[in-house]
Amino acid sequence: MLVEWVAWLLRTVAEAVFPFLASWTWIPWYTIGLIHVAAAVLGVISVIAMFLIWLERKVSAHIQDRLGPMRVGGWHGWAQSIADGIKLLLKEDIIPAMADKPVFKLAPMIIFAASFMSFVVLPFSRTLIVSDLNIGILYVYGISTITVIGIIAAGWASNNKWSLYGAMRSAAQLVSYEVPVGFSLLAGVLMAGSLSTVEITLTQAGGIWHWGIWRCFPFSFIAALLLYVGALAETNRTPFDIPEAESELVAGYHTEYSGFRFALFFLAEYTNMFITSALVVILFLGGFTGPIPVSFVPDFIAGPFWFVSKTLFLVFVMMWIRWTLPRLRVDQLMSTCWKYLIPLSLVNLGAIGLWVSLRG
Amino acid sequence: MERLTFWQKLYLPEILRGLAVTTRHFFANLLGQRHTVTQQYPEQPTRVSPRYRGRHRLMRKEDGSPRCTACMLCATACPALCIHIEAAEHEDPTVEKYPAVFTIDELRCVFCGLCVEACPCDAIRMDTGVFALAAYKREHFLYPRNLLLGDEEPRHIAEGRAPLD
Amino acid sequence: MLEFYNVFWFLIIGLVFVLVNLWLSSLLRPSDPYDVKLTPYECGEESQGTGFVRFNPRFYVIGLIFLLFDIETVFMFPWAVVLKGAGPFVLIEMVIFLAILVVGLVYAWGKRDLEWIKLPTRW
Amino acid sequence: MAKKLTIDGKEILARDDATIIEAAHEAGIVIPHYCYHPKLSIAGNCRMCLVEIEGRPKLEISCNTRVADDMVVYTQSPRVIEGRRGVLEFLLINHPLDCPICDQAGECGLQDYYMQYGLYHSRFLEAKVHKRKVVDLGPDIVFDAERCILCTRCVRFCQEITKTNELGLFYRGDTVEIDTFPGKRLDNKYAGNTVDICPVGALTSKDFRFKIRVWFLQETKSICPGCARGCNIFIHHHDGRVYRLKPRRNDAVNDTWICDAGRFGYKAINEQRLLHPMQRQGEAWQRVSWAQALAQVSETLQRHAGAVALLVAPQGTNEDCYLLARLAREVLSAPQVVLYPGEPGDEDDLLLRADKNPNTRGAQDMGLPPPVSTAQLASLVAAVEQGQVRVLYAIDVNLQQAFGADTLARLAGHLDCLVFQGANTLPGWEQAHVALPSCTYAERDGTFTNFQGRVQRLNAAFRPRGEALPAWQIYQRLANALGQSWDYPSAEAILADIATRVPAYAGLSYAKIGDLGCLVGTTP
Repeated sequence: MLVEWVAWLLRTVAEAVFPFLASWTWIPWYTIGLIHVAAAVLGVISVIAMFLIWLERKVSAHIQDRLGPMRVGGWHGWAQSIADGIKLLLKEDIIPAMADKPVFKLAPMIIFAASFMSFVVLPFSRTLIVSDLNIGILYVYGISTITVIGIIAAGWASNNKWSLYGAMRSAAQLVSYEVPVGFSLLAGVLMAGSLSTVEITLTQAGGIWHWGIWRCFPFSFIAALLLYVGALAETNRTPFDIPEAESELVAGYHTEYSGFRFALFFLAEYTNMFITSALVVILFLGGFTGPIPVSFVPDFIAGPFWFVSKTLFLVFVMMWIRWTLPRLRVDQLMSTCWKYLIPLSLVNLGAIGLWVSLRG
Repeated sequence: MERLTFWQKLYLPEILRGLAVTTRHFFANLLGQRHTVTQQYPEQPTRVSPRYRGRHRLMRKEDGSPRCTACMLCATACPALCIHIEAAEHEDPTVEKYPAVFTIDELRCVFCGLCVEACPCDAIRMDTGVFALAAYKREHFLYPRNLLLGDEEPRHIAEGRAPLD
Repeated sequence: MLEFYNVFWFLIIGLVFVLVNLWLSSLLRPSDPYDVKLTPYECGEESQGTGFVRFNPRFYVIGLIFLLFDIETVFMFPWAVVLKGAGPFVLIEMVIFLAILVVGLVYAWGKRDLEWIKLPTRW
Repeated sequence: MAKKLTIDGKEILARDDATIIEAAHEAGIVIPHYCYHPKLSIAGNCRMCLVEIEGRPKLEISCNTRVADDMVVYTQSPRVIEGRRGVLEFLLINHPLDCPICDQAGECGLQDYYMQYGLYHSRFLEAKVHKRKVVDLGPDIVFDAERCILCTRCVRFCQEITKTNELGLFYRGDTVEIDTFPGKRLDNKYAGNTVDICPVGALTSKDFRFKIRVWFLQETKSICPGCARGCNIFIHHHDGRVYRLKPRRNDAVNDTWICDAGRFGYKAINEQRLLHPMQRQGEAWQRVSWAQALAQVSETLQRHAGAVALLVAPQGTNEDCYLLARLAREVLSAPQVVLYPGEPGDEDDLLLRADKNPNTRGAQDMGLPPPVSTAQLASLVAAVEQGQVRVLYAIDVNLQQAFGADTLARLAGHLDCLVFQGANTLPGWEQAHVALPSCTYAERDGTFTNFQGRVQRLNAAFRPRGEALPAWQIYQRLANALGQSWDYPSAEAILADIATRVPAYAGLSYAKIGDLGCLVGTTP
């Protein structure tokens, strides 16, 4: 029995891998191209993250009747994030004496790599995508959960009370909100009937009235809202920023991190904001498609434009919410998820399922 | 306690109202800086109110000698124990004693102003409006008598030298 | 498979990016560790006791319930892709599947395991 | 016979010849006063101690009214308070308002009673009478005539206690002043007490003036180590530094006085202290740890067993002496122990004793030999020179005074090791090879036995300066370094041991000794 099963497994793997290896001749060229793509994506991520950090500071400042950074780089301190990045690069790297050093060093890498890998499936246009995985949504859902491991590792390895508390809270929060996020993603998948991000987007092509958010109104709208709320929690942002509640936990799981390792956490946080917002855009807001069916510019310009602007708008709303709402208490956070969001998302999923199966 | 209605429990209207408030501020400040209170400090000097408690100074009598009689009431009132006075006999028997040493540790000071309240001679004031004390070493924050009297400017402290006494 | 080959390279390049930057920064940054600097940060106070403190056992309960839901969600992804046009029977199947899950949730709720502070069970 | 009277509704039994103020104070009822002093004659000139006596039309001064049977006295009635207020207003008419620069502020009778009974707005419109300020009355006394309320306590003190009669009242009316008689200065050996008894800031001590405000001072009960009298004192200290000594009332020992020599003895606590164990290497002293120093001393003592002499001044407490005696008897093999009290000093019939050591009697009670004179030290010198003594352990001894500088240098050359132990760098200490710092009487608990046989307590006022240790701890560590396992946790534990071992001290404990001491019999 066992032997048969192992044999089957080996055969399956071999069947999948051999044709791939058989055509190894193209691999070097392809890989070199791929490295260029990856480097470009890294550049995009860095620019996006630095821009978002600057944006957050300006948004928060203006909401709070301040000005925010004004000096570095001249116009409204546009170079502040670059300066901060250079500063963090030059900062001493302090690892607490009692820290679990390998884990401590690994944690920011895990978190950054996870957020970086999610970019593989973000469709900036019909063709401008690294890989249109046929399980794109599931892939993002899975990869983004790896962040939890990084956070727990960071909190555990720091040998600091605040870090550990922050990590535990963060883990509890991330896994809890994973559930409504998952159901809401399912709702989107149900409506589109595919897991590929490009295909999902294409089902919404043809103008704003085709977007997923209207498809099973109001259930699709509720699903979008739940996904967005879950996204806030998944990125540890106010009002769900209990894991790094500075008034009680200093800085939560990254209390002990300094220098470039700290920068990685920061980079990952803002990258994740972009990715989660992008997910909402892909599933419910038409992705790279424009609000009107007629296109005056080629797709490789209009696609990224619409995709990035929609996503940035959602990121802006995240910031807007952060500087409006106070932080939830940890028990409120948990009961909001388990007692309201999860039942609601379940019912909502059922309704969309009914809708889809009845009306096709 | 008043029980919340369903709408109140949902919090959504309140959240939206909160978002409206922040939006109003955001755009008002973005477009016209209408509410912004930021001062660009070194270029735009900060105005301190007349009652602002800044760095201390010691007052003088009409003849130029310190008003302080070394009664140590300021040192007694000081909750941070930052005032150190050593009294000495004055040549003039009608004056009796004077502060031979009067040092304030501006790092320990909590700027509560109790020394000013305690002083029976109006010898110590905190009306200099100086709030940006800076020095390169902790010991340079020990402001001696001549500095508090204004005989000497704290300029050399900024230059990283010890205050002369 | 090609797509996953890309993913693999993204993982490698992500890690390489981090390592290269850390190496770069190690060339530039100062390093002056001493005992006090390396103590756990507790707001400037001297750190007390160990860093491995007790935490709320609720975290485990949350973790357990999450596991159930997460596995169910994974089961539902293929279902979601094919539901369109598969007819109401497929839907009913999943509803039954979900109902079992919901019973579990209701049970945990009733046991007050969703409360942050554990209260006596209702029954 | 005792008189039975009522003060403020409280039934009181008083001595036959007691005054009302005495009876009241005995009963714990405080009557404000300036000129009254329990150890001086009654002057009755400040009028502050007014009380109301039932059946008498006027308020009477309680300091000069004898008690009578069935007398009913009120000390807090509205009339009395009104009367005190009036008296205070009179006293303050010409009093300057210089509390901020007055050293008495904080312990001033005028300030205290003004806050209790005065609190009026001044009705005095005329110019105040100005008198002399900062008058130099004597080597330590400064007088301010304006602040004086003419209670004449100081005058009476010089007449009745020291009988030196330096002070008197001069001029009359509102210009009357206290001054020394022509050609005299207030320089008797007890002059400092006039500052203590002055209820206002008229007499101040040059030594204490302006050093610190009195409200910063903490007070610790102690015993003056200046002579065999063992005057009871308060140590006034702040932040580990002693600022002055004040006499503490003990009618059996010192009434309410101390001599000036004792009063200024506190300087030894602040100055010229030996703070760390030290070793001499050639001419240079090197700071070492206690462990190193004691290792060296114990090693030397062991190496020269049988050729050890202990030269002890009776400055240590009973506890120290007891452990030292045990050390000599049980640990070291038959050392020569010499108790050397130094040269005798002044003596009079008031307080001063010729023996300038606080504990000569206690040291003998604890098992140390009878004291020897300077001349008798010759045999010790001879023993050193003949090589019978190779190690000399000098404790609290002024070596220069004991041997003379030349002999001391010669002795140090003969000796294998000269150990000096003391709180201060006494003259001649630099000839030693090892120096062990012990703490002063202000830094430790313990007991002294004065010449009368009264055991009195010291209390630690603050932590020992530097690395100094109480002498008994040094002996204990030394004994343990030599193989014993002594384990006295505190001086109190040693006294408990003494109480069981020394017959005369049987049953003594710190609680029993209390603040005023306890007489013990003489050990035969």
